[in-house]
Amino acid sequence: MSWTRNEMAARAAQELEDGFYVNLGIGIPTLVANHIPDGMSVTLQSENGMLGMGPFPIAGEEDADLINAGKQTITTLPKSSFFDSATSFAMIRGGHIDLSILGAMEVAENGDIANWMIPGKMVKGMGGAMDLVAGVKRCIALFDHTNKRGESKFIKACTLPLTGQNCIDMVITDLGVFERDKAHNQFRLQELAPKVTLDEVKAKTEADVIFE
Amino acid sequence: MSWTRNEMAARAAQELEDGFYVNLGIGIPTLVANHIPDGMSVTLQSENGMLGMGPFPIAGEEDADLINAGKQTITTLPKSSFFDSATSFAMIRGGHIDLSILGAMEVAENGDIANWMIPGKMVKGMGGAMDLVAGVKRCIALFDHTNKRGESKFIKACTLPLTGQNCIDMVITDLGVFERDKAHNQFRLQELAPKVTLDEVKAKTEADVIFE
Amino acid sequence: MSKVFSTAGEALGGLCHDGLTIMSGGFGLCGIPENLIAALRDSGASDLTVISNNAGVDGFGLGQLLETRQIKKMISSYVGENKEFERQYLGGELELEFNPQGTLAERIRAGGAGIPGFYTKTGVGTLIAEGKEHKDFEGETFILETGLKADIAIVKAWKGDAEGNLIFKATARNFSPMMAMAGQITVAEVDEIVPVGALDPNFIHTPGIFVQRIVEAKCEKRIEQLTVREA
Amino acid sequence: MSKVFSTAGEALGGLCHDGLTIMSGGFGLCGIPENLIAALRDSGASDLTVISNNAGVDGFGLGQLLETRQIKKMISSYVGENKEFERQYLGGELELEFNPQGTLAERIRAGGAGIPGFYTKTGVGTLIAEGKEHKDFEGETFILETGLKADIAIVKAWKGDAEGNLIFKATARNFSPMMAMAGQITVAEVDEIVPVGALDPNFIHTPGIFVQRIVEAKCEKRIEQLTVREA
Repeated sequence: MSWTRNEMAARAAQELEDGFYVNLGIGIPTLVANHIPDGMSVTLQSENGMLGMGPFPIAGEEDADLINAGKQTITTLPKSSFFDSATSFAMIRGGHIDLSILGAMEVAENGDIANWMIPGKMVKGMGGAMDLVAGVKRCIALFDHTNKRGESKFIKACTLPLTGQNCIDMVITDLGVFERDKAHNQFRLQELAPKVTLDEVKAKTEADVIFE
Repeated sequence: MSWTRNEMAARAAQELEDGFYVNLGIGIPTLVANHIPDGMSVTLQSENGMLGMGPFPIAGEEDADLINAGKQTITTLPKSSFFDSATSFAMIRGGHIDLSILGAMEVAENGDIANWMIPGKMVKGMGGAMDLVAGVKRCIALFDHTNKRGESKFIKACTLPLTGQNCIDMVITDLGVFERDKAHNQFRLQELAPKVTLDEVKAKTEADVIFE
Repeated sequence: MSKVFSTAGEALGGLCHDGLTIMSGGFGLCGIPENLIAALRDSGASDLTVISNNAGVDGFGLGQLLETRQIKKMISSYVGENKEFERQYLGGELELEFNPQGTLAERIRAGGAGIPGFYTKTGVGTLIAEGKEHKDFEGETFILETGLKADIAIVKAWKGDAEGNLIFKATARNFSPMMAMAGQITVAEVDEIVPVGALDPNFIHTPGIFVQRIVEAKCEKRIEQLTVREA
Repeated sequence: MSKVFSTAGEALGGLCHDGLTIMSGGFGLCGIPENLIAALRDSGASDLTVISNNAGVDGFGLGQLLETRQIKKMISSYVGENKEFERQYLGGELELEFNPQGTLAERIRAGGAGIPGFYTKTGVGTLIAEGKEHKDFEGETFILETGLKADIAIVKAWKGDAEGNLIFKATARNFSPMMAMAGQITVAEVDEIVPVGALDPNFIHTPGIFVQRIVEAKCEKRIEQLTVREA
């Protein structure tokens, strides 16, 4: 059985460490916040200008002046701080954020990622994604291994316009976990989802990955 | 009679306008603050991180955490704000300060100024002077027309290392006032101190200045 | 020479002309200068270049200026919430320049701080880097981005005083402090104008030097994604 | 993994080595991390490059590290208050790099913000511009300045909490917020550690992400130029 979205998020949460400052992208990455281990102190950054993002508010307690980067209403925690966008991206670009977990349309075997634009379709914009992949210390891409047509999204070279080059350190899909091996400059299969076979993941992976 | 230091400061204060944000250098320029016309709102910036500098404190009310760029104890005003050095010099470099009044060792006829370094002597540093002359909208140099040996300090070309080039808009000395004529790119005598003769100021000015 | 105006329309009085470059604060609909945007629409000024992280939604925020075709070009990082924007853009009626969000924020700060250009690694190897100068620092490649300025910056703050000192609330701060620095003329609308001296000088986000005009105005403050949890 | 330490010496524990680059906050003696400077002296680490706007006075502040010859090089904008500094510099025992004050502040901010270089007009046509890349933007000439980082940044704040959030008082803020960003490890000494949640999130000057260690310590706070007026 491949992992569900929630299981993928739970697996990604295992990459968190105590004291980490983390930026979570929109979509599946947002779910990672639900799996932070008890007793572990992880501070979530929202790139619109907040550290220490709290949970969604109880109905009636929402504040239009307090949203996350997905424009959802949120709350503060005792440790929270607010700042302007220049300071927020100084944190990101300056390498102060320990971990970014973000979605992807394609990830290439060299660590390139594409997740912002499909030529011919209306382009909404990259938002903060290019800053995050370029600046954050460690980037994990969290995405379904194949697209709706069954084609691999973990490929030899990105076909879509890049969000960043050579910046993804780990890939987590519904089929397994792939860690970038710095020495070989290549991804290596680290873990398979339950009941997913090596043959299946090999068949669905276009990227040249170390499987042994 | 040439102007005293205090009269020079008073004359410089005539260049202030209502609503101006002003940075005053150390020495004679500091005295300008004593001559701000009643009813005129002028906000003094201190480049160590303050707008709305108030007067010196009453003895016993000094605060070691509240000083000006000359390291003197000062006070706040109701309109005051504090900020960091990067923001302070964003104001200066970004052209937000209307007027800077500063001392000079030499000013040249092309608007160059030297006021930070004498080769062979111990150099204390330029502090914020280079930023001020490069960034502030209008710069007035306030200095004695001649040095102790009677030599002109308003000269053809600076002999000392520059603080900034082509940046002085007005010269006020103990002998008179010289406004930079933008059209001719040349200083023009605008006003003589009482009982100072045209011949005297001509004799003491090495710079090629328009006197008529 | 008071900085205080009675209405948003008066606060923009004499400033609005065709062809201006306008910066408008806010992230999504959070912290947008609602009343000044509406006043800008009412001014009729057109052929505007608007620098703003987003483009509002249909009929609200900058969406109002899109409906009236007053905007010629947007410089933004994300414009996904606006159908009219999409229609005009796909129809070739609207120019669009995308900037990575952090690059946009830093370009605006740079413009206000007298910095005409800076190097960043954001966007290296992407479409964003095309045509831009590349330069290596300590073996890594960066691209040159330029400072951005505006004829007018319009921002929304929480409280302000007659000196133009501003404080912002929560994440409504976002781009506004930098835009206030980068506007030739900066106009602020605030929830509340307080007496000079009421704001603690240690905690002023935008010193008055960056604000030329200020108006107290009531904001609707729409929420784009109301998201709640079980009590 | 607590950020809170009991003494300045413990707060620097394990960090001090010969040859480090250290940023030290303060303007004159205002806002200097007195206790951390003393602890750095006690560590005996030498061959230090120190980035600080000033160099303290004889026997106090960074003057303490000059007396013990622990400083190899200073990067500053003004060093006029220190005879021992002058003696070592004129004797060729101390390297010195002058930066215009605003350039120094911006270089430190840039280092912390991931910006390896930026252009400024400050210093064009002066000794400061020699050997630096010149570039024209819109007909005006600017010089390239580079970002500065440090192995350790030591700063003094007013209040802080266990998360590392800091607020500063009055003009004691000066260079410290940027240095906190530019230090690989930033250590803050504060007048008072307050409980997490006691600082208003709207008014935190330095978010905790920039501060790795924090210690409460009493400062002497010497005044360099006591200047008063008649009551």
